[in-house]
Amino acid sequence: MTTAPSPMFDTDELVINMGPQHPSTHGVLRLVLKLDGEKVKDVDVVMGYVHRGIEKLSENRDWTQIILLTDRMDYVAAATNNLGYCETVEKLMEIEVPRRARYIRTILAELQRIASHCLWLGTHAMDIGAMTVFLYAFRERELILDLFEEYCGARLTYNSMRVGGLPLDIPTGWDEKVRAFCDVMEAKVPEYEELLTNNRIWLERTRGIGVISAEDAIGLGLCGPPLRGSAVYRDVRKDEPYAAYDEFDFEVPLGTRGDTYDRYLIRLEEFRQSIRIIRQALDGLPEGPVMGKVPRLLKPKAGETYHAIESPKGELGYFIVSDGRATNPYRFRVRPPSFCNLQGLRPLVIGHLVADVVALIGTIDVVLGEVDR
Amino acid sequence: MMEITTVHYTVLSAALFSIGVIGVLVRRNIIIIFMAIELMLNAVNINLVAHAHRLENLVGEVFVVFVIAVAAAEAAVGLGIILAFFRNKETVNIDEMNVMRW
Amino acid sequence: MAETIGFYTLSVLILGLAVLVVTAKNTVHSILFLVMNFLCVAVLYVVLQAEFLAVIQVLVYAGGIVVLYLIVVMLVNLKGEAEAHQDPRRLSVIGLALAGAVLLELAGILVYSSGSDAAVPSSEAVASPVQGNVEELGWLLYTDYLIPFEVASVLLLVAMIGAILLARREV
Amino acid sequence: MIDTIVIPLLKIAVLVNGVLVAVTFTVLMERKVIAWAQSRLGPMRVGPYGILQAIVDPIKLILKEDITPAKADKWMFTLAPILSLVPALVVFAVVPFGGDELFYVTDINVGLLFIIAVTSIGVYGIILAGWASNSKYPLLASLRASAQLISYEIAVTMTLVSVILTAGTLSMIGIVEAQQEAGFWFFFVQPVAFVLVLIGGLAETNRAPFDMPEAEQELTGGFHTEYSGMRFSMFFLAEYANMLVISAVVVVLFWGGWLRPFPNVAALSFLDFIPSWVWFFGKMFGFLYLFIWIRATLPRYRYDQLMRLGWKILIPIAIGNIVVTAVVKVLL
Amino acid sequence: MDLIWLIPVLPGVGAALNGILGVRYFSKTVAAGIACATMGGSLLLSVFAFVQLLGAEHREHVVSLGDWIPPIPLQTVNGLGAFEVPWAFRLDPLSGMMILIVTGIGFLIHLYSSAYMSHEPRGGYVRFFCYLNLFCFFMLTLVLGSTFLVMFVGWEGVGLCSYLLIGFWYHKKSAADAGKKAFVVNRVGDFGFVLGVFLIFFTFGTLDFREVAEAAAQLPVETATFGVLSTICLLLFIGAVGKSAQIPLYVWLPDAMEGPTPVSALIHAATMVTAGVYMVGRNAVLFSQAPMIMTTVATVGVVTALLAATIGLVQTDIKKVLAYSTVSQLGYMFLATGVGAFAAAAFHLMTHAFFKALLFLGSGSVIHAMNDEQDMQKMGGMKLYMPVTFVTMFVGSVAIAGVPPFSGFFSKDEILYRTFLDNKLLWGLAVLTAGMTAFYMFRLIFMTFFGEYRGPSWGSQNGDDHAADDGGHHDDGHAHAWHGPHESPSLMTGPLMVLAVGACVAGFVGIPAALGGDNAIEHFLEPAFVAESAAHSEEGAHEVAHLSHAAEIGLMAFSVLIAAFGIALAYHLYVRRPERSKELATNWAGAHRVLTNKYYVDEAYNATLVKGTMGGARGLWTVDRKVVDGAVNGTGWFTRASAWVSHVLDKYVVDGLVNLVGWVCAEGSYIFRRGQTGLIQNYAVAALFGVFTFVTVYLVARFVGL
Repeated sequence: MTTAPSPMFDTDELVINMGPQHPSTHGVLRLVLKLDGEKVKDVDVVMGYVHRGIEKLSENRDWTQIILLTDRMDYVAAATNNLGYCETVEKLMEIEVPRRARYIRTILAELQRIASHCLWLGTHAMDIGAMTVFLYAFRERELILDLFEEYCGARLTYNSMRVGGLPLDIPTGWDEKVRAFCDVMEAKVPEYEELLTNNRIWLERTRGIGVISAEDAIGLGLCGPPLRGSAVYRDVRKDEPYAAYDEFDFEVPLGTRGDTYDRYLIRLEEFRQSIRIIRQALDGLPEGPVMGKVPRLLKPKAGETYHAIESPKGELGYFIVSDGRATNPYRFRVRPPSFCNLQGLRPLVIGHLVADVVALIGTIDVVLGEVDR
Repeated sequence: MMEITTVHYTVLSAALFSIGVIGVLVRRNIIIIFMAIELMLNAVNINLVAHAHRLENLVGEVFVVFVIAVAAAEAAVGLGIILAFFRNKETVNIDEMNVMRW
Repeated sequence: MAETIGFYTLSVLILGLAVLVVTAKNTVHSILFLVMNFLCVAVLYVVLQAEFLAVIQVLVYAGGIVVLYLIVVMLVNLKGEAEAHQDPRRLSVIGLALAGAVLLELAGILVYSSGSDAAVPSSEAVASPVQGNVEELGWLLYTDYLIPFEVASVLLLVAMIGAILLARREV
Repeated sequence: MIDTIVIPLLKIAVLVNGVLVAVTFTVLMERKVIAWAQSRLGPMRVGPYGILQAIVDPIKLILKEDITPAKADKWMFTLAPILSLVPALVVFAVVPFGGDELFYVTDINVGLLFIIAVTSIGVYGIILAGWASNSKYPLLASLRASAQLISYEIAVTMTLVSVILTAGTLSMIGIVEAQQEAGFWFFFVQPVAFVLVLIGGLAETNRAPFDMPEAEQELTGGFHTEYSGMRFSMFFLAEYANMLVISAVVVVLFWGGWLRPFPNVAALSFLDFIPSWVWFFGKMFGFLYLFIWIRATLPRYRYDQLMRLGWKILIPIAIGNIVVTAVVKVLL
Repeated sequence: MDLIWLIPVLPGVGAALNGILGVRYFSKTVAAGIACATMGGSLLLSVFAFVQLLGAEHREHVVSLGDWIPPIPLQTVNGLGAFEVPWAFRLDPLSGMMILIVTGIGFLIHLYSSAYMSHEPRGGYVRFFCYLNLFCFFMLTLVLGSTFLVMFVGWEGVGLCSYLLIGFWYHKKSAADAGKKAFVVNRVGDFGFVLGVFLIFFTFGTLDFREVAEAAAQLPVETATFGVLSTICLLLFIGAVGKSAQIPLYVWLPDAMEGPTPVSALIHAATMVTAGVYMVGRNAVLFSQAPMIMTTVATVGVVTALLAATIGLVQTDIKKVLAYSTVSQLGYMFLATGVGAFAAAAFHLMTHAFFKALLFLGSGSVIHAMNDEQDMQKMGGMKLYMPVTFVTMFVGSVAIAGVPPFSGFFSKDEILYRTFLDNKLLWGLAVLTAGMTAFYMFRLIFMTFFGEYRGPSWGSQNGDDHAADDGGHHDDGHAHAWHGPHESPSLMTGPLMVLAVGACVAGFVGIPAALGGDNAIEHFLEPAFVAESAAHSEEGAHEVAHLSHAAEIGLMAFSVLIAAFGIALAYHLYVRRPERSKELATNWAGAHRVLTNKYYVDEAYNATLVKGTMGGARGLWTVDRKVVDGAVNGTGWFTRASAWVSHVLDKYVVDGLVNLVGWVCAEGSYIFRRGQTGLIQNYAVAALFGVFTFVTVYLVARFVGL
């Protein structure tokens, strides 16, 4: 017994570093797991590996430049970030956005939601070992990226909105392509479900895993699908409608048990609801300008405002203070849904097995770019 | 050298047995002591098989089956005890196992 | 001739590996030597026309029991030297000497009596209605030695339960 | 001399090389099949339809730098992949690929036991790899893997007992001949055993959905995390060789080995023009395809669920199957 | 009839289902359903079997299921015998009657229990039915068993179930203790029984009842000598005494009333306690060959009957009264067997099963209604609240008191008649007991059902309407909110009514010749009590001396008179002058003074009967407590005294020696302690040294050529 590689079994507790380089921590999340055998006794969630200081940086950029920075937060749902920021500034400056612009914004946000959920579904299934779903989901996400490319020229960081409206109107025939995509997507969702929803192994891996009660979910400040999974009705699109959501008819799916399976079902249902919203928006797309009346130089008067939207991950809020003198914000603060949902990871993980940890990281759907900013 | 007879096997068995005995008596790592015991059991098995071969009677081999069963039982219980002991004393040194309770 | 060479090769391997098992500093190495030793013994069994036992030797000893040792060694991962502490009252030298003496004496007896080896009459052949090593062994086990066989199975069951009980963490 | 030494040696040489080549192509097949399942193309660049990928991959692996971690136990670190690969190859010695003597190396009277015994040696490679790497994840993974292997070995062995009871012999050739005599493949009398062996085989080869020991998402690659180059490729070879072994064993035990369907039905004798080894490899190919298909389809079990499946479901069913088989055998 | 083995097995299956699966998974309804269904099934089977038996030519049927114990050679008095026990069941008139009783009453009690126990938590409820079914399984095995050993299985099994059921509320210390007491006291009897079985095998080389009987019939009657038959019978009788709660082993039965009431009814009144009587009847041939033991049986029986009856007079706990009454009635049965009237004993056993089960269930109903109150002093006037229970219990009491034409009259009278023929003294005691029986039973009825309500008040005491309403939905747990006494649900009253009918009519199967009947049951049962050879050869020779019918009727009239007297007395004391009896009951310690000073009008009664019996009862009770306990205490004292002596011896002589040895060891161990290192390997070296020595010796011997 000369070599003693690790004090693995010397104590009942084994400390394992999961990440920051780990295939299933979705980026650079680091978990310090304290294990009892295979069971997680405690976990330290360490983050900040991709902190770029976006909030501080924004206080030294002018109002339009910041849009570009918001792209870099939730990089799988950049358009949603743009939307949230632009609407906040519009609220601060009391700018009226043309109806057509609001409709297109809604379409973009919902496409973005589908794309984000596709990525989530793929990686989540991959974490649990179902590798085929990953490629299927990415196949559909690719179509969305193509749509975005056609709209704004970029595939990931779109920089697709402006304060007061949109920089561009939609290209000719784009709406038909979106419609076609909706049909494709509607056909593909059952395909995912076929692979997973009733799969015994999938059920065993997700049912009853990471159960969180409604009280706890609220107490932890969870938002988005993790919150709705625990049967709490909260959706900014319904509660405080923005863009054009008040004009559309859609439902907010709710879970019952608050486990990983419920959260999975909710996101799958959100695919369908998003398609429904997009179709309604395309049907009722009004004519008109896409840019409102906006001064050349954006310079809001002194004041502060908070505005939240429902990003694919949950409630994405911006808090902006303007001192009314400079052409940049005095204070810029983001409430990123991933960050808040990450609070829930520790209570979710404790008591589960190591193998469940990856499933649970997946189920709360974090994007580290947003967490660390 | 010459024809191989049962005596050769028996001598081999005796030698293997003695090595096992030495292992049991000299080593202080209880796991190695257990392995030395396995060696001794194997020495016995060789003996049994050799004589079964000589006498053309399979009863010797039957007993080898039983010896293997006993060895398996011994290993399971013995290693269980070692684990339980290790959990309490953090050692596998037989010289530190000199009290009946602690 | 081939048998002679084979036997001596195997003997040297078996004894040499056994010595290595007993002398190896690292427990894991020791276990590996033990496995190889057992494989050699299995070959010896094949030479002695006990194919079933050879396979069982590999399956149970090498594939089962020694794996258990290996796993336990990994579970019992020591920080320090396993044999650091030595009790001054140990009699290992006397033990070594005695073991050597016994070996010599046994060898003496065997060599002394080897002349009479041929004189031992072959015992009556077992009257089993089946042919072949495995079949005959099975016949014996399930007829004449049925009760010992069952007892052995009970022993294994008890050992299994005991091992689970012992190795379990606090109840 | 020629019969006893040269021909067997030649056979062994052909067999070992054949297996190794087959493994590389199995890897290619897996990549292609999974790619098709996932609506991709898979490797396409090297050779027509990427066929030469099977040759390029091993070359790449051999040429890669072979790293030994500084604090690893060098001897063990080197020995582990060898210990893993050798049993996987040895097993093929008793697999009859065809009806003729040409197609198997040897036929021993304890053939099936031999396979079980030798495969059980393969555990050492995995445990030692984890231990010698001197790293946490590999060690954890190797303990998992060995526990899994041993558990499922019990289940598979118990299941095989019922097949042995049906066939009345331990010899691989004998089992196929028993099926010929019976006139039907044993799959039709032992469907439960077939399913059990298939599941157990999946688990013993650490394939999806039982691939926790090498679950990338959880343990960053399992027991061979620290390996690279040639030594890594040996683990790789061992895994796929084991896959071949399981397919071959399943074919021999349940699907009549080299026999055509319904070997006793004279009406089907026109099928005999297909050589026996084609039947064998065809069936084996079918099972390889099944393994790959399963991998493409199913998520992964959790470790405790896997152990529960092994101990609480498979083993009891296997025991029940033995009892039923024995009763039926006695009654008939 | 070949399916009679199913009769015991069905409840066994029910018990297994409820015990293995039910405790975890079954709901109350399912558990009770299974238990009742299995019992119902075996009841049906029993009825079929019995009907077939009635129609059969040869009224005996043996079904063997196979070997239990394969033949083992064992020493007997006639050299080696084959000790072989098959799983064999025998259906003959006696066991046929018994299975009807057990399954019939068992089934009713199962039904009753499903309502009575409804307040139990689910687990306990299922457990109860599991035990109850298990009991029936064992009881039926006991009854149907065709050899002593199979019977012994049932015998021990019912003991076990009795223990389990008495201690059913095991969290209550008194219940757990009572269970233990019953179990331990029974073991004393079982010891005798098992010794008897050993001796039977040693003597006859077989354990089959029929073969034993045949063999025993060949032996001479041991009139003057105390031979092996007498020994066997004595040992068997000890077993019967334990199981059937006779002197001196009756003490457990009153305590057994700690168990749930249906249990008391089924086990401690109707079936298990009669097993002793059944066993003696089963071995009638043996006992007939040992007259000395017969006398003993009769004496023990009548003394028990009297003693228990006297004790019963003064009890206030409703179940205790019934318990002592049971002991008393069992005494009757033994009296009957003792005087050779085995059929009469069996007859009484049957009628007793009906009316005593009825009484117990009725009392259970009352207790249930009174929110688990068992003290009769706190009842009264219940007939208003629970008419069905009152009527049925009244029928039961009339039956037990021996009022014609209820069942108890016929069976009891048959016993009295046969006793009168045999021994006048025993008859006198028996008649006295009969009177007391009538008294205390009606005391119970009057105290419980007549007079003023004396119990605690309940929530909204607004009259009978409310109480009557309450009966319908008492299922919602009246333990929490008790709304006063009420009638029990139909599941409980149903069995009561059925049993009441039984108590009325069961006697008609044995109407004696004197009253124009033909005593059908006696002729039916007779084959079971004689050896087969005897039955054929001595047909008709088995006649006993007869009295004229007129004299017989006179005897009957006398006993009825006695009973009537008892009833009248009870009526007087507890209905017409309830305040007196109350005083009497409350001033229990000074009963004598109270009686002489206050009851001027009833002076004559008091001075002669009441005081005498009360005093006698008290005296006997005191004897029980002072003499018996005194003996025990004396033994204790003696033990202490001798312990002191031995203590002194111990301290100075023995300890001295021990200390000396210890001192020597301690001093000497300085030398040996060195070797005791705790190092295992050093010990192994020692072992190796032993091997070395042996091998050396062998080697030297070889070389020297020894």
